[in-house]
Amino acid sequence: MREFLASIHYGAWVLPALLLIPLAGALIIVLQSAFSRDDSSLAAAPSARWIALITFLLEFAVSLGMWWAFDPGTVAWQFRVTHWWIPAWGASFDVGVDGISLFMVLLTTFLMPLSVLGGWTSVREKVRSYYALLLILTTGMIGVFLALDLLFFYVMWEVMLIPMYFIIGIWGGERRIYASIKFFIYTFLGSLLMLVAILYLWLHSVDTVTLSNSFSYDTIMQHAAFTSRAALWLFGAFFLAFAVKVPMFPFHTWLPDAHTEAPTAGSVILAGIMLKMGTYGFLRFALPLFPGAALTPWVRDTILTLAVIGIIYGALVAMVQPDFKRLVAYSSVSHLGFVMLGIYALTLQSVQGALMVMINHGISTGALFLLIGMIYERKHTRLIDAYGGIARVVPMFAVVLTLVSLSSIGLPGTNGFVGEFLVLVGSFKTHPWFTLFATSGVIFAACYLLWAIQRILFNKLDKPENALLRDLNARELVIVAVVTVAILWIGIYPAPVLRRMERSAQNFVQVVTSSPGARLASAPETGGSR
Amino acid sequence: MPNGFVYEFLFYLFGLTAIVSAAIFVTRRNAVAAALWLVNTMFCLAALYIMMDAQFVGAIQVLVYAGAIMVVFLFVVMLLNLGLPPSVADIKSKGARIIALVAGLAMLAELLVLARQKLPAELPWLPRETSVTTPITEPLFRTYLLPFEITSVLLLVAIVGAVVLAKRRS
Amino acid sequence: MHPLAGSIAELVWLLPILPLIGFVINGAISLFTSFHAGPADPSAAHGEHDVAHAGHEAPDTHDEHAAPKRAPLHAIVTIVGPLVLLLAFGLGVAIFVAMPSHMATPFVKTFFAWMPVGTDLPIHWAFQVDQLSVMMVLFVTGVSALIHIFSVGYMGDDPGYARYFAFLNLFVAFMLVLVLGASYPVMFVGWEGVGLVSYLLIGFWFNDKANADAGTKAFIVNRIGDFGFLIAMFLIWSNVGTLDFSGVAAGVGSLPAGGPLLTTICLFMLLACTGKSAQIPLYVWLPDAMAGPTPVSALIHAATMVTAGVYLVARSSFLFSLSPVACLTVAVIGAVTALFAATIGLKQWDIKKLLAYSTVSKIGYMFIGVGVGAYVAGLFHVITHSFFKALLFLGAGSVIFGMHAAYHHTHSTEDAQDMRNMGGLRAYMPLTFVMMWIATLAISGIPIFAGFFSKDEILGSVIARAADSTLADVHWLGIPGSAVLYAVYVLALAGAFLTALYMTRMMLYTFHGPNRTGVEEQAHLHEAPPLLTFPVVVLGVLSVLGGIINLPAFLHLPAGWTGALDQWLAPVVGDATLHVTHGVAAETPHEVALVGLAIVVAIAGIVTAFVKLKPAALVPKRDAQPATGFERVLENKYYVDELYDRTVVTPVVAVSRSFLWKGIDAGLIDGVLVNGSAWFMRGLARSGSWLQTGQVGAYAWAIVIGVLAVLGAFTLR
Amino acid sequence: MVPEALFFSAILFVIGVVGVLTRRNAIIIFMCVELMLNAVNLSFIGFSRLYGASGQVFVIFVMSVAAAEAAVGLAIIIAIFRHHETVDLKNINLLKGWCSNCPWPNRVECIRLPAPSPSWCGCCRYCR
Repeated sequence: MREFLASIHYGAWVLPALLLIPLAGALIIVLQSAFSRDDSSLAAAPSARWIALITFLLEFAVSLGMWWAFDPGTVAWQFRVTHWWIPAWGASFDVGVDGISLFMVLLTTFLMPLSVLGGWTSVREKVRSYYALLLILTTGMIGVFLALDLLFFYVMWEVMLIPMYFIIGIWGGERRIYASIKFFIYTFLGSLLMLVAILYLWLHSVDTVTLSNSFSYDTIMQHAAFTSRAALWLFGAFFLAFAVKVPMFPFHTWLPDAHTEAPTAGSVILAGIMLKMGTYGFLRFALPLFPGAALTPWVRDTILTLAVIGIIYGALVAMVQPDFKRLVAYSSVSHLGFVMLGIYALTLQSVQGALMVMINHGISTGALFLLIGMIYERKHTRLIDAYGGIARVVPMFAVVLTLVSLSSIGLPGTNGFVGEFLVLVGSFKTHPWFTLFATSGVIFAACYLLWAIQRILFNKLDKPENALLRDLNARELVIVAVVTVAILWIGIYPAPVLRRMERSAQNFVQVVTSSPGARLASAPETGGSR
Repeated sequence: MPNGFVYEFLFYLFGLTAIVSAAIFVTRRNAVAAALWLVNTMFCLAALYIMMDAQFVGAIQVLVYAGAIMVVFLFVVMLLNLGLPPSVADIKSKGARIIALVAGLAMLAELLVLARQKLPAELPWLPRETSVTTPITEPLFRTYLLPFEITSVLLLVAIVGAVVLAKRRS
Repeated sequence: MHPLAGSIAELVWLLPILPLIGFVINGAISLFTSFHAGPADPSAAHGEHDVAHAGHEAPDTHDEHAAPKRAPLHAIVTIVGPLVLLLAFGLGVAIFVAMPSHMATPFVKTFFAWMPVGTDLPIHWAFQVDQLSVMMVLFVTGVSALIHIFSVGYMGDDPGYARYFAFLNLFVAFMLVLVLGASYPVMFVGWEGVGLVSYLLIGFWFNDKANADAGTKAFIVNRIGDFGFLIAMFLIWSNVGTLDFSGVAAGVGSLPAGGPLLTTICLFMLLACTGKSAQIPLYVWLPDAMAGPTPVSALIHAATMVTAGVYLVARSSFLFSLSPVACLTVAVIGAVTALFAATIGLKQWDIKKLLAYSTVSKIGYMFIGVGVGAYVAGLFHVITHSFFKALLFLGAGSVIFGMHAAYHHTHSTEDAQDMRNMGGLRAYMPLTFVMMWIATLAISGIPIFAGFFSKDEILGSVIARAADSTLADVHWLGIPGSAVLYAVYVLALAGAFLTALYMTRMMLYTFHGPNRTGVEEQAHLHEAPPLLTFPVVVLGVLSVLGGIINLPAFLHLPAGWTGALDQWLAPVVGDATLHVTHGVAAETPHEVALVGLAIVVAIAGIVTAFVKLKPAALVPKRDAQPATGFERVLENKYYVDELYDRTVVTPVVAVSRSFLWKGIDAGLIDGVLVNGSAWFMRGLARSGSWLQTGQVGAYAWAIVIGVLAVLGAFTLR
Repeated sequence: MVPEALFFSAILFVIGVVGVLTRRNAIIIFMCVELMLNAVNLSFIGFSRLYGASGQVFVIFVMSVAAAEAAVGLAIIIAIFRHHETVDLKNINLLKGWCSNCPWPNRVECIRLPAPSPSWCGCCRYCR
């Protein structure tokens, strides 16, 4: 397989291709709508759905090649492509992949076809623009994960934001306007501060070759010079932008609204991929660029406390939610609290655990949202109390919902456990007390999900209309099969995934812990020898 | 012509009449009377201009300002038959007037405080044989040529605007 | 080259895989049948029928429609279920036979890397074959096979038949993973797996809220135990550096013996055990677990799963033996639970609840055994207990099966599990009656039966260690170790007396005295079908002969017979046991007297029951008056459930709903910060618009004020 | 004689300001503005005595601007007069930003219609 990929110079064109395929798909849909006069309701434009699905499957196939072509041995950027974008400013189209971003991209391309297949019949009107927006959104997301140029990263960050705003705003639930505006302003506020920080960095980093300021990640890592006070402010700016996205405890209130009001595909993407932007940001930008600021005791302790509060608070509030989607949304707050704990514990196990939780959360919460979408299409209500005792009526749905919930709780043998165990084992070495409280989150996770499942699947079948629910049809069975395989495979044999991310995680820990002081004295940075 | 006594006397005469007529203009309830008092102020000012060696501007003042603009004003007043004073006085309540006076006096005080600077000596008078317009030509057509052109455009726009606004909707 | 390297032991991975295959086949069949039954599933329409058997044992719906579904699929499930177990048992026996008698080092078979992170945390899927794990494998697969056969008869016409066998097979698979795991994480997979399956099986008839609640409660309480297990694992890894049993056994020497660290590790592990084996703080789920089918209670909540805690302590004997304080805690918890559960058992009317509390009490004994360092005694009691407790449950199952059939024929809605509706069944179920008496004598500790040997060995070891051991030297919460151990002995004896009492009470009320089921029902009361009685008989035999596994020394039998289990388990737990008793084999001072005392206590329990209780005076449940005073407290199990509910569950839910969600989330963050700032901006804009009055005069004034300000600034400059 | 000229200019300017602030008739206000402009011209001429003829050039520009302004201003006043039949600025508040609950199509307000209720918010027909 590797020879075949090398023969077609896979490394040279794969990343730009990953960015362009969705755009091409979107273009086709838009052009197609330009020629046909009729309105774009579902009946009139079935092709839009199929174009989107085929594009996403093609995208997944192309990205799957990276799984084999990726060389786990080195730390350097792989499949790197660099072209001048705005030479005057020193901004370039610079994309590359390493152990951390590889799986984020694979997760994105894995979840997109599932979310389109999942939301197959949920969107009825303005179908063409819906699928075009989804495609553009994918480019934005993959762009964020691949960007090695800060300006390109920021542009992709905004490109990702706008389609999601429309997806929630137009095709959402009842309070969609409120939710989408809140989502947009929350994220936009954070990212503006980040832009200021990026510009500050740009000013203070001179490219040795072109002797001008440059946005490139490596130059900034090596040559950016700023005082420790400035580093603190810069870290604060980056922290705010990413904390909103993670979402960490005080900045999380946009998440339940955005999730409950988003259509099925929207909430799958929101939970599965967009929440990882925040943690990816910490892993790529916030910590490596300002290790000194990040590791000042009071900063580290506040972040860790926020993470642990997030875990317990998310779980407790999830327990009492009447709406199942809000419950899963709050559970995401809890899961990503684990990721932040893992990142900040800075041991190899905890960082790899954090990456695993990011992947597993994407799969299991994405699957949960798909399942909620399926039951929502049948009964058009997300309230837990509207259901009861439907396990006998829809047995296949019941089995899968139980399995996915168990993976979300972190039952050993499923993928949830691998991530959580590594995070907790790793962070126990450096922060035992924080981990002690975080582990209690494992109990609350069992409480809220099992209680919800019991109220939905088991108990008395007292509502007669529930007895007429149809079980999963063929399309849904395909999704469910794919998700189950993913859950069990990563649960039982995660070694290849862990092996690929090990070198990058090791390098991340080494960069952040080894040189908090050096970054400030504007001496060339030793660690980041990408 | 040195600043003889006659010159100063006339200067003060015209100045004071201008101020008095302006004061009366402000207090007239009848629009036409007010307009005429304003014309009188403008004539006194024209006189002052001439006495300050700005003969061309004085002529323009009389010609354009008093002659053209005030005539238009009177014309509009006549058109809207505002001649007879309106039933309800259009002067604001006593309280408002007092506040306005206070604000005016405050402004006057500030202006006078600002005016206490030392002014340079006056320029020599123009020699008799030079024509009245020569001093203006150099600045008008060389340094300030662009503003001069722009004012022509401005006037064109004003004309068009006035016609469009005032035209009766068909 | 390990002696077992080339042998049958290589196939050890097949042990859990076989039941797993059973699970997959049965699961597929169950999904296939219910998937094609379509939404209008006939049994769903019988909603109202369920109400009749509120919450209690009811092989769901004996509706007539079940008969036609006895298609070939039903037969496949009947064959696959028990067959897979018998194969596993056969493989276990083969491995047992292949094992050399004195295998010093365990045979660790590593398959593939599970979570290889860096060099310092290599977690692999690895199974460990040594004397302890083989012993557990044999008794788990053996008892499970018997119970599977029993279930074929018992659950025969339940619509969820395939699903039931799928879960039962899955349980055995996870139990084998737990027992065979070579490192703590792999064991943890089995540990939580059995928790999951017990959740699925307790809530098997999930259409009834009580059953579903019991299932969820069991899982969450187990999960609290698992929290302890996780923390113990983290402590071990961060201090010892590895999580494999052999690695930890070697590395534990570096830690300060008896130090605070070791004690904390062992206490967290104890928390895990109390969760899984239903000891004092976390036992509340076991009585509610009786909501599941009886064979499930027999298998999971009597014989196998609940002994996982004892297995964990035995497997980590190298840790526990080094921290005497933790060992004493284990012993004390075991003793207190034994007595506490026995007292509750006195006044229970539901036959399954009574057996549940008897299980909690008996596991207390096992904890005393492993707590005081007599690991072999504890494990011996595990085996014998699984025999007679499984027998008791299956016997009770046959009784309930008969009662239910009777009530079903007369369509009465009486409670098939309440002893007050039974009585005098001796005449109708002679075989079950004899077998139950064997089990009762065994559990009470009457000589020739299995219970006597294992319980006596535990009591003897308590006294031996009270006299001279590392436990006696150390102080537990200020009380000297020996005093604590003597107190444990007294509690154990009291527990033994009460056990004899309530078991005989059960026998009297169920089998002796007049029959209270009802005249027309008596016609339908008859012995359970052969499928049910066969396992009961086998277990009966085992309950009688179980003792020979580890005959005590004072019987002066020929060399080969005494202490077979001691020699068998010596390589695994031998040195830990010796460490606790200062390196010298413990012998109990004046042992024969103590044994005599134990026998006297047991017989006294039975005699008092016969004397005090008058089964004739009993009245059926429907017209029984509510109990009063202390009796009511016992019947309501000291109101522990209500206490937990009021102190933990309700406050947490109330706080998180009113304070965390409404208060902080909706109120503080959303209300004040997010919407608050939006409202503030609106207010600002509205007040700004007030200035735009539209009057030209106002604007003039604004300009004048501006000019005044500017000129003022100039004048002041 | 320039200081006196500046003094006269200041007084005339202040009279113009007071006139603007006290009168309500649009045309009178307009004339006061013209008076203020003349005051400024006077000070320009005064300074032209000191700094050269460019002051006079500015006077010319001021005059042209004043002319343009007068033309447009009077046109506006006529347009208002035609619609409202009054030039009293008290009633004309077209510049006002409408209060938020006025539906857009009804915003054009005509004061000739009697006020619907004493608590009329004055900005449009359809308030409280």
